[in-house]
Amino acid sequence: MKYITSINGREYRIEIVDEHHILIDGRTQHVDFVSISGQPIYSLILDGRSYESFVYETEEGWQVLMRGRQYVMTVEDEREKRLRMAGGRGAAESNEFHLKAPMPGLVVSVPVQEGQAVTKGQVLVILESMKMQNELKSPRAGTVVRVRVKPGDTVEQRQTLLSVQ
Amino acid sequence: MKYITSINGREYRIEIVDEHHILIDGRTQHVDFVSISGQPIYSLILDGRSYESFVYETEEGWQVLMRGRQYVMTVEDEREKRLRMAGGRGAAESNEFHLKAPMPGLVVSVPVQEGQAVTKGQVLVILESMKMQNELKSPRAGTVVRVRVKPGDTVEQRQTLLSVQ
Amino acid sequence: MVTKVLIANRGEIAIRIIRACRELGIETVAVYSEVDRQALHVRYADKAYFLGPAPSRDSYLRIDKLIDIARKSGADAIHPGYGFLAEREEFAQACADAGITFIGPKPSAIAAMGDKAVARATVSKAGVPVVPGTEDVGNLSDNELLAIAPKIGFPLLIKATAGGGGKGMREVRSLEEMPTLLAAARREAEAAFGDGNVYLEKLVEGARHIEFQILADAYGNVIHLGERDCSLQRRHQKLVEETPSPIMDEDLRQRMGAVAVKAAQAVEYLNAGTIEFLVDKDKNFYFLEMNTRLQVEHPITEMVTGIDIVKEQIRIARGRPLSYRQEDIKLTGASIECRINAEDPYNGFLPSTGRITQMIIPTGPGVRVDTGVFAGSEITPYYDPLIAKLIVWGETRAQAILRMRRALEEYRIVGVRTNIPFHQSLMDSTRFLAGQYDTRFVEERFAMTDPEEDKEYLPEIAAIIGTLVAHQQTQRSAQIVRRGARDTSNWKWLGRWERLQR
Amino acid sequence: MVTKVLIANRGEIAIRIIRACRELGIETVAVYSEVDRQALHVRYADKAYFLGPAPSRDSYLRIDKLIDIARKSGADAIHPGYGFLAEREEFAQACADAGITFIGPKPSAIAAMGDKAVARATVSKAGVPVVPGTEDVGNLSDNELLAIAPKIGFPLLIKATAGGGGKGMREVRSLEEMPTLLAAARREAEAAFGDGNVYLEKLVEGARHIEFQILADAYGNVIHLGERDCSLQRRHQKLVEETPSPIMDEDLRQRMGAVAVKAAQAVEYLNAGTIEFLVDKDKNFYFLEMNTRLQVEHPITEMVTGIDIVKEQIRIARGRPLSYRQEDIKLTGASIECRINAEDPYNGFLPSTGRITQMIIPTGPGVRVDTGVFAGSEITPYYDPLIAKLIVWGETRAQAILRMRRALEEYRIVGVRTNIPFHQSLMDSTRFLAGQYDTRFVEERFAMTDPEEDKEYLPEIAAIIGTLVAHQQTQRSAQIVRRGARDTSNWKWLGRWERLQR
Repeated sequence: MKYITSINGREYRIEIVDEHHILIDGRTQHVDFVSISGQPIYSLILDGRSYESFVYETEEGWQVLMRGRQYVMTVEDEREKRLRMAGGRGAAESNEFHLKAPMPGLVVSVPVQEGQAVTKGQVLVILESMKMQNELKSPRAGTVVRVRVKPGDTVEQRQTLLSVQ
Repeated sequence: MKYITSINGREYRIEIVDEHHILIDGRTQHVDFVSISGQPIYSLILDGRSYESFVYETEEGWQVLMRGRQYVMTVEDEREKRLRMAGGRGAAESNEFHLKAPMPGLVVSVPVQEGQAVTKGQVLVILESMKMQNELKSPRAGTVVRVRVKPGDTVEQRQTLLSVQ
Repeated sequence: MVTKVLIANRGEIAIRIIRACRELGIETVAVYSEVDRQALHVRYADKAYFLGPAPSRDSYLRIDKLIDIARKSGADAIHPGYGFLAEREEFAQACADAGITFIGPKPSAIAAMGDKAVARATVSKAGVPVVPGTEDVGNLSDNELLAIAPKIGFPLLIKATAGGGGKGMREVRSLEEMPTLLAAARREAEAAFGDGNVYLEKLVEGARHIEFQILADAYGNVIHLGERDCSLQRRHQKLVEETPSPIMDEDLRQRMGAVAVKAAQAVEYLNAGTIEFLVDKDKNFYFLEMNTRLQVEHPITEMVTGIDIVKEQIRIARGRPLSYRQEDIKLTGASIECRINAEDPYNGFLPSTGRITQMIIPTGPGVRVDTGVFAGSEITPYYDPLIAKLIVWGETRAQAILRMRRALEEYRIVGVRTNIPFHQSLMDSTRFLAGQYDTRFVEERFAMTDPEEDKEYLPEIAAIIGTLVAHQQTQRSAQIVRRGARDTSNWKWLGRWERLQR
Repeated sequence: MVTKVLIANRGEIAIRIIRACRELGIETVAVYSEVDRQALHVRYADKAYFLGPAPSRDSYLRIDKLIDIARKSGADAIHPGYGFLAEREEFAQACADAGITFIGPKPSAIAAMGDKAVARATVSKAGVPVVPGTEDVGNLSDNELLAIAPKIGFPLLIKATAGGGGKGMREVRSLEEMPTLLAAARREAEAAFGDGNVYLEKLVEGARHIEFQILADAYGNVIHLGERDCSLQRRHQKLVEETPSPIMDEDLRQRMGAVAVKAAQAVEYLNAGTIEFLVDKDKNFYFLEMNTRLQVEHPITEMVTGIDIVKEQIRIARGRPLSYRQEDIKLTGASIECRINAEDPYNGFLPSTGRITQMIIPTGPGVRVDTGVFAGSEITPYYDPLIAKLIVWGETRAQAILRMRRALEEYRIVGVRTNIPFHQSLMDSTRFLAGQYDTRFVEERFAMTDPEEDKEYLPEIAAIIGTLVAHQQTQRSAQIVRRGARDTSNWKWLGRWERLQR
């Protein structure tokens, strides 16, 4: 199976040859890759070097946390990439962003309103949790739609608070 | 449900009244009893006192390990006890004892042979495991039957090595 | 007599206190809220009593219930830990009224020092230098504060009178933004401490936050155990503490220590306490506040002095004289503490909740971990995000840093995100290595390590790992699809698989 | 130069060495057998190489493969840990031949001290007192040994020439039983060390086993770091070690320390080593043997001296002079180590294998745990049963014991049985508290706590817990039976339930 993996705009072409071999950018490497006790911690021994990392799947892509550094990447196989390229990039970006509560908490304030234009990084909701007031920010510019909460509401983890179009 | 629980010949009559109450030897006590994270560790809060123990089910009965002390007990409900009493104690004791390997290992020697009479505590098999030679002893007096291993054999955990009648 | 101690707290500090009691042969009584039934402090204590629902004000802040449980359980003393009721005069008074020893200072000292404004006035009278601010009164109205603010000058800080730990604190750059910030600070203070009073204080720029640990017995003996540098903060929450402070010299230590002792004496202080100072670039120091309780960061002082501060607290509460004189206190080596919080440094330090499914804590020489969680613990949104304190000791500061690096790298916590990567970045930063930081460093000048300058930046390895995990998931999904062939829609199965992965 | 160290070991000691290297900025290379792929030492090292199948002689004892991996990985030094190849002259020689620094003594010193019989002859010549025995030769035949035995006198010990840790050791009470015991000892020695040679030694009754830690550099400096009392043994396996020894006084320490240094000098010793003595009731002491490697119990010395012995080993191997002179060594407080083994003290100390499903290790002030296992680790029958070392420090011996008690009580290991209950019983025994024990105490005069004399004997509580668990199981089985109603045989379902419980 061949994959194209992108980190910060740099692409790595990685082919899984068999259980113990991969081709990366044309070079063959010996890999020994296991998940530790079935947890999302992975140990990789690559040509004798030992690496361990946490791997999380998120809406933004795969997050690999290794030696204190976090790498965010997309992994696509060739078919997926062709499909995406055919569909065009614009389509994906025009999707709505749904702001979800990262943890249960109390809505302290909602400093935006429906129809308001917001910039990337602008605070959308202030949520109190763990005795702290946490600012939830917009990951991109857009227009606020469907505000579903108001100050004083108690929300569950992953509950959608509002959307940005 | 009413139980008769015996430790070292002493009987405790314990009735489970509901999720939070038991009757022990006629006294009502408030219990809060949980297994920690689904493991065989149990936390008991009994009238405000906090106890924690490991509980194992073995062929000899339940083992409760608490504050470094191990208690071995049988727990029977009233029906089971009546059945056992009707059947008589003798029947249970005449059962064969099957010596099983407590861990994988190498049989170093079998200092008994079939038909030989053995006393309680007599060494039946010497098994090497974890770089140590471990003496497996007879839990009671009887006669050796069906010796299934010989020196040099590699055995799996729980494999039956021989029986005592 | 102190023979049975009720610990009016939870988490790592409750366990810390249970340990001290157990090593002194004293019985312990734990209390717990609905979500803490399986918590370690409940499991490690001799007795345990249910307090109430998860929110603090229904459980760990319920003075009536705590006193009631102390009576019922036969506890003759209460240790408040830090946070919750630790600095509430009425709690200490309620203990006294019930004939229960409060392991801490007298209510009068808590009152004098607990109200930060009164505290500043008190020590100022005793000749201790203070930061300019509304040190005389702590219950001014918004209008009064707005009137005084320009006289103090901007930037200034709004701080909770009853507070600590940065809760109810706001920085004000101009009069215009002050009303909004005042309201926010009062609201947060009210929620955290049940007291919305605030005061103002001049913001000393480029300052270091340096505190002195104090021990005082009932016989008028007061000693200090040296300093802790707590300048590494984010949103006024301490993140890393170290001792000795990189800016300290023996002369400054003696002078600040003497002032700290004087401040404690000004309120006839009893038991363990901490005098916090701001130190400016010219090593002028100002009294900031006194914490009339055990500090989160007390272990680093224990590491360099060999003194068990919690045991010493209990001895003092028993009416014994201090085990040490000032000249017995020798500081050996260096110690650092990293506060491990359930928050994601790669996502704006947002708190992270969930169940810890696996945990490997670093151990070995010179490493101490104070924690209240284990694999199976649920991190809830009800309490603060501190899940562990990682403390190291080294013969020198450099060795302590190297040891901290290896300990951070060894730490594995699965199930919630933690700020361990932040600490790893910090331990690698040249400013930290050089000891050159102030209280604004983390927020204003620190960034997670820049990949370009980082020998540990390994994107190709990360790409391989991410690809292998994605590949494994695809393979497994395909298997499930094959197994579920009778289902007409493969996508449903994929959806289910993804849910299983959560 | 030592810039990359291959650790020719596994388990807690491999991790201990990785930690020292990491704190010195040195790269590490781990090796692993088939069953150790997920072991912590593999995960914590910078590099990791597969050795071979699980049995030691196919993996951790393969000198050829180790040297090969050192070359391939670019390692310029090898640390052997303890056990396995740590005291094999040919391994040190193979390293030297390959131009790799062996972190330990020279092959000649290993040869001189590693052959216990030669060692005794060597130090005896230097004026060090030895226990009577066949100290001159270690490769005598059975007939020769049977002829010499009566001259030494019974009881005596058969000991493995290449050995240590009680392997290949047998106690002989009469000439009649000696041939059988000789055969057993040789067989065990052959299996453990690949060398069936044995020697004889008079059994000193009522003896204490006291050893001195030695450090020696390449410039002729030799110092000792005080003693460790290792008398608490079972089947010649150390279980608990402490320092200072309860029988030690400063005069005896100086005399024994001087003799220990002399013994090390007799073989031009380099690096860390340990001189073991037997001390009889009148405080006469006899050289027993020298361990030419790091000891399992080295941490207790680190706790009271503040010296990191493994780092010191690496410095010495780098050709640096010792960081300390004898007069710098100060012993502060007391330290105890309990070896946590996967064996069941309630079932004849039989080893226990299986997967660890949960683990909570004790932490907090004065507690150190050196371990190589975590929740998820498989304890296999291939290696020794030591899964962790629990080490505590206290200002006094009494405080160390109290701390050890609380740490043992906190420790939770689920999935395998451990000897923690044994240690708990021992820490409660009056003989241990009084410091009155000898090398036979555990086997001959110690019993797990007698319930009748035990304030912690709580059979009623145990009965309640056992009953509640049995009740829960019955309830759940009944539910499964109901759910499985379509099945004609309920018993099948019960059987399945029980299997699920395993």
